[in-house]
Amino acid sequence: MSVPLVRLRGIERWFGRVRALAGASLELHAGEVHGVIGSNGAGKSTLLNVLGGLLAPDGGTIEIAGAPTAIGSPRDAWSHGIGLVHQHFTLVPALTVRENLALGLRGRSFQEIDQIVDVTIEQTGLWVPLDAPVRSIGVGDRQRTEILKTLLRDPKLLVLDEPTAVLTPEEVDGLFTLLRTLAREGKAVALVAHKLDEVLAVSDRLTVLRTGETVLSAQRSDVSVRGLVAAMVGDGVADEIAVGVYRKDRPGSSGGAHGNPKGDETTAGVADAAPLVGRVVDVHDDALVDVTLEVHAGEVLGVAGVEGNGQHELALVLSGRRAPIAGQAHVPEEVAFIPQDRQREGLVVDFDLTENVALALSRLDRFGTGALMPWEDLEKEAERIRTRFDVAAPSTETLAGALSGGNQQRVIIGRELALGAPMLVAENPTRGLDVAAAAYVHGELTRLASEGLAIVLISTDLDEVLGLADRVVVMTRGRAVDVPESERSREGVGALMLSGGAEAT
Amino acid sequence: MSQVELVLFLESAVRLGIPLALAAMGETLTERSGVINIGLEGSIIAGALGGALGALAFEGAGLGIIAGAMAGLFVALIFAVFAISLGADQIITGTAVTIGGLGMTGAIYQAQFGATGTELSLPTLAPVAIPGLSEIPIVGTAFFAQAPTAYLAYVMAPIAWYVIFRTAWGLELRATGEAPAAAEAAGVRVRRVRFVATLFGGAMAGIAGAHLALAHAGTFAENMSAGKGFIAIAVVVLGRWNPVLVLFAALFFGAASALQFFLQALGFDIAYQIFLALPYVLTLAALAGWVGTSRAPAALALPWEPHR
Amino acid sequence: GEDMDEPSSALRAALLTSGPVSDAGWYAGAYDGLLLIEDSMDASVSHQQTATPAEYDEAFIAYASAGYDIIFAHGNEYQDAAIRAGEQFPDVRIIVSGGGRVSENVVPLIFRLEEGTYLAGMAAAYMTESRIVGMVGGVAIPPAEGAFRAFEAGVRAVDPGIEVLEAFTGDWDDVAAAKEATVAQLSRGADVIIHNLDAASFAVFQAVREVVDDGRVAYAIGMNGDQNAVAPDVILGSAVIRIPEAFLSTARRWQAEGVGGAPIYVNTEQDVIDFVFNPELIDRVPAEAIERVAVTKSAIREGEVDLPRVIVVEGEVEGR
Amino acid sequence: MSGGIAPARAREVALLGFGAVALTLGAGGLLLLAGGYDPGAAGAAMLRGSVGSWNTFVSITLVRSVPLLFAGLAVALAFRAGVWNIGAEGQLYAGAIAGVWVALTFDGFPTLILIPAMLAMSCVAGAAWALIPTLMRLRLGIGEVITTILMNFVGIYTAAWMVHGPLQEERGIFPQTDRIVEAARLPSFIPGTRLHLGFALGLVIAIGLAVLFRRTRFGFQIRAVGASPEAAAVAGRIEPSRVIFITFLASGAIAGLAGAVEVSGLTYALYENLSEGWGYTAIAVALLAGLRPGGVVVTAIFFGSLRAGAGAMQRDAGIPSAWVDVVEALVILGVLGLERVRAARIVTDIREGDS
Ligand SMILES: Nc1ncnc2c1ncn2[C@@H]1O[C@H](COP(=O)(O)OP(=O)(O)OP(=O)(O)O)[C@@H](O)[C@H]1O
Ligand SMILES: Nc1ncnc2c1ncn2[C@@H]1O[C@H](COP(=O)(O)OP(=O)(O)OP(=O)(O)O)[C@@H](O)[C@H]1O
Ligand SMILES: [Mg+2]
Ligand SMILES: [Mg+2]
Repeated sequence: MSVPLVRLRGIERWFGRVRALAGASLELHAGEVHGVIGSNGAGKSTLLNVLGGLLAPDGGTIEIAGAPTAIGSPRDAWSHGIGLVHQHFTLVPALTVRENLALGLRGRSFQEIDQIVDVTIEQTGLWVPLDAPVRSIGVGDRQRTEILKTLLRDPKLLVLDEPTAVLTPEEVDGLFTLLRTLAREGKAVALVAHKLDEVLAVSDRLTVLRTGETVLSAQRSDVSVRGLVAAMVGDGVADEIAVGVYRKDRPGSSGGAHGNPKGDETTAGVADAAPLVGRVVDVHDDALVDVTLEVHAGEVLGVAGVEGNGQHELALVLSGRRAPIAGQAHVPEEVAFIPQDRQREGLVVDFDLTENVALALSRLDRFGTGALMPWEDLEKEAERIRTRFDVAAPSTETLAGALSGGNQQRVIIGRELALGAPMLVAENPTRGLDVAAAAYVHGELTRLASEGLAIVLISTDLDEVLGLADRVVVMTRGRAVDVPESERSREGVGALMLSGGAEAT
Repeated sequence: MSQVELVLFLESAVRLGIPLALAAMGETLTERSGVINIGLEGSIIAGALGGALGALAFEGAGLGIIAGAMAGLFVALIFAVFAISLGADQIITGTAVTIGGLGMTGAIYQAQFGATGTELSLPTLAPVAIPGLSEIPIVGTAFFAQAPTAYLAYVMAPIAWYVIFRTAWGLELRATGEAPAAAEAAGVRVRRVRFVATLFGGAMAGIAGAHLALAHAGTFAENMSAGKGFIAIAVVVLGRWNPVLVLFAALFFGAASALQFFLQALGFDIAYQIFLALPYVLTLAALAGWVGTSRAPAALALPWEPHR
Repeated sequence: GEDMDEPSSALRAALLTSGPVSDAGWYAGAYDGLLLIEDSMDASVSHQQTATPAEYDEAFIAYASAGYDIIFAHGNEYQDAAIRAGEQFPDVRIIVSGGGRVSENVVPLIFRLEEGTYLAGMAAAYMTESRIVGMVGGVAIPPAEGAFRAFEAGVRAVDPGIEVLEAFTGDWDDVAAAKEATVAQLSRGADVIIHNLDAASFAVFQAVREVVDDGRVAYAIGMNGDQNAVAPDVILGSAVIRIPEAFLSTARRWQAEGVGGAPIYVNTEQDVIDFVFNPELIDRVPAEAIERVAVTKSAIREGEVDLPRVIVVEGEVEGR
Repeated sequence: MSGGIAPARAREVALLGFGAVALTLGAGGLLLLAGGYDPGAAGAAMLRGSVGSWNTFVSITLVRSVPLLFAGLAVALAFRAGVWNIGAEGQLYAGAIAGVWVALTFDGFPTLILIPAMLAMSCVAGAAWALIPTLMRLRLGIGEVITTILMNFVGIYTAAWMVHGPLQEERGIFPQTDRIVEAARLPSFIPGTRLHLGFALGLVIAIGLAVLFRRTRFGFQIRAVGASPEAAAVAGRIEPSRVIFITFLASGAIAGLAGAVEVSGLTYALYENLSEGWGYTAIAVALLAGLRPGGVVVTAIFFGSLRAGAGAMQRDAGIPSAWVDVVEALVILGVLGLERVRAARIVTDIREGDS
């Protein structure tokens, strides 16, 4: 085979006492899409960041077109034609999309840049609101901006770290078509994603990382799903459980038009009879128009919709975090909440795990009501969550900011579930989780609903909503539209999402 | 106020506002890069002494201004080495640089002119009236019969605005001040941008100091910067990190200060300390009435370490 | 004070100031006085600049316990700390310039500056054409107040109808403020300006010079030192305090007869306070004015002029 | 200060830090030599005047550190909540005015009533001085950095006005207040020294704040709001504006105490130049301490010893005040350099200790 465009060998990287990479390797060829997979915390982002010049490796070699090379900074990476789209956004919130795109395209006039931007958007179909400040746009637009920003520089190697997590299925399809086109044009593409079906659909070759090591690297045609999962999870034998979990609970993958994991016993009628837990009536807010909703004990209310149609505002109102401008919101005093932006609203990145657990749990009566913080108890609780949710952190004293994206999410979920609230509002709860973890969360949601918790599942992942929800509403332009039983399919909901809720009541 | 008095008042306002405008304009760029230079006071006083010594050595106020800029830049260089290269806390570094700047200028002045000082008479930077503009009624002489450094401030405001908001470097500057990690990922050399912006701010503060010595007072005295570095930092905020607004904010502060002397000269029988507090109270009031405030650069005062 | 082990026979003198001695004025005069004592009396000397009241006690204690004989504390702000230190160290003598409190070993040294500014006021009254004169000060401390009140009285003694403007900048060193305060008075029509500033005084002369260059007739009056040579083109004369001489004579007196228990006054009588016309401009001064100033000076020396005096020292009736 | 240096850069920073320390020391020595002074004598005087003897240390250095201790704690408290209170200077003056007013007005009361009343009133005044910036931030969204700076100037001139006007000493001559009565003066803390009880009070507040941050719910809320107001609000259901309101005023109150304690413990009267920018130095004190109350005690004493040593350099080594300021600045820069070396060392140690 030809000399790989990029070859990483024996890459090591430490963070304090954490060994994030323990001799990982990766070969990327021109003309190929290369899927990089692994559990949360396996070291995928770290490896790609080494490639992108953001992190210096502590050991190992990097070869570019066969020549040993040191990548000392993002600029260096660029000079070698390596373009990296990060897992966590690296956009400047205060600048407009256009300005973010122009940043780094040095030596060109703004007119020229505008031209290149227009052409590239036309070619790639990555539509973005060019003149909006990044601060004001949704995560989908941000993701597209990131990708566009990287493509503008015409990289030889395009590296994408979990770009699909925040895109709609249609957008994912579009992106994959684009990646295939780029590969056909002779570029090398590396892609991290947690949804195996997505990765398998687009990749020519796959690499699996586990605890910082490359455990498998093979052609797409040579591997099976089972083999990949086994490599990721790492039980020498083919891990039936993992594959089983993946198959059974992966919503939408069971193929049913409206797959309902709870089978026939849960019907809309039963849900109506169950006690009402939360209710919003005629709510108006910044991005909400006359929303009326009810949530009952024991049901999962799915809220589908394209990012930025008022879901986040609805989540804030339903979780009691915000009083609506008009209308009434009757919600329980305590509502568990898994917010959209985990690094901003879910966690304090400069706090350790105990402190992040304490952030929510210390207001519970079981942690006392006095003026003092019961640190010992909270510490124990944090430890419990760390073990129970398999958070990859050396101890509860690890700073949340040092966790991998998926592990941050685990901490939040663990904490919020520990609140023991009668209602849970979750926004994209499995975004960024690996297969096993996502399956675990889905299982938890189902179990909790069956135990009587009222759950509002807000997700841009239609499969997730359709797979888990008892009832579905679609958010479009601030309105909530009920999805009738008959329309509960990808096509039906998709149509409602686009119709703009004209017939909403 | 009669018309003559109004003119005199405006002249005074512009004279008092110009050094603030010069220093604040530089600091605007510095802060846009995410660096707050509390050591500005040190650069101003260094600029005043540098300007004085330069004007004496080269026998000309114009070269004195350049010497002042150099002196201000040198002080900012010390600040930058610690606060940017070393990643030390900006506020502490700035505090040290201010103390050191005030001390060092005093020491040099005493070494040069004797322990008990001299009443230094410096070549002055005379006002230049701009034909035409200076004849505009009321505001003409106030704005257009000033020292050349005033015109520098007028010209710098739109240029700085253009650089910040309309050039590639300005884009890098703003990105650096808002989200250094993102800027670095996009290939911006964050620490270099910060260095350049900080040195520029120091040079402008140096010019402000040289203006005080050469265009305003015609002398140098220890501690003559009298807290203008801190006021300039407040002016930057009042001007919302926008060089054009900063110019107006500086002139506003100059006007508030001029008012204090005017009211005293008019013989108002009020404790003078109340007049002295006036500019600050007026600025507070202006801020409160200044609807829709803007934010500071998000990474202001945060040291930046490349993620490596 | 490097030589701590020097035999105790030599005089050891210390000076405290709350501003830099490089001001070519009030503090510079005190520092020159210290050096004069060093030279003339073969004394060993030391100086400390203090910034806050917290440092006053500390400095007194440090000097007293290091064996200094006499401490010149150059400003009324030291008076309370001086009394405290005096009680703790009975052997030391503390001279407080402009101080208001007396004890056995704490002695106020009162500069009768008003005798000089009264004369300056008279001169100003003769020179003003607009019949408006101005006073620009730093901080309104008693010597400044006293000097200004006497200047006013001097002006009025010649012409009660003359308007006298007053401004304080709040800062002895802020040259920009001093300049603008002067400009404001000049633009109100004042044409003779006296100052009471330190380092910032030059800005007053500069402002006057600028209107003179514009064709107006205006004068400045110097203060503290003889500033006539500083801006010979605009300074009409200077109200002078000869601080070094006052310090030296005080130190001599301490050595000869001891000081204590009573304030020391220095004034025109000892030639410590004076008003001197600027020889460069004296031909512009009407003979009558020169004559009147000279006559009044001797009358003041004789104690025949009723000057507005700020009674500084506690319990003082009317001292000189 | 920022702890987040990555290992690869740690060595570079450590080297730079050592370079900075060497450079500042060398520069200090050379500058003094060039100015015609003896660097050895200067250093010796500095040490002798700050830590030369137990009595020097207690009576001068610790006494000097008291206002920095209070103001530093005030700043640390505010900064922990993400409140950039640059206004300790003005709040200090407000506290001093209020304290001295109580002492002069209620001069017949016994110590046990008078001193607590003075201190309480100074807290109220300091908090009141912080109230305008607080409301401007919470109601109008105006950043507190500029408003607190402006309030400093207003505070300084208000104190100046007080001692020339309403609170001027009885005879109306000197710009100061009358001396406060014995009953209003803080007793000595360590007998035989000049150290007054204000220092002990400062220590108590430091311990109180340490307990607050470590152990209490409200302290935790302060830290959460300071670290991330969004997460505090959404995940913690904390009302950031409430926490900010209380913390800002409490910070003002502690800064106010700095003024009253200085008057009641040391100067016994209010003067115009009571503080030489302690409110600003306090920011350096708090930041150098990493915003930790315990650390503030140490750094306040460090800055106190710098100022104490500065006085001795003038008196004993004959070095003029301006030069002393240069040395002081260099020492601060040197300490910053060392601090960076330490931070870098921690990063490398962790790695090398474990691999
Ligand atoms: N800045 C950091 N400081 C400390 N530890 C870190 C840091 N970044 C990553 N780590 C640790 O390194 C390991 C690998 O993290 P990395 O982000 O590469 O995982 P990942 O495979 O991308 O996971 P995910 O799928 O959750 O994004 C994790 O254990 C993580 O906690
Ligand atoms: N049991 C605990 N579990 C988790 N975090 C804790 C616990 N106890 C204390 N902490 C945290 O330890 C840190 C110490 O708090 P802080 O920095 O205020 O200490 P300090 O009192 O200032 O320290 P010092 O006295 O050394 O200056 C805080 O982050 C606090 O939340
Ligand atoms: Mg990752
Ligand atoms: Mg992830």
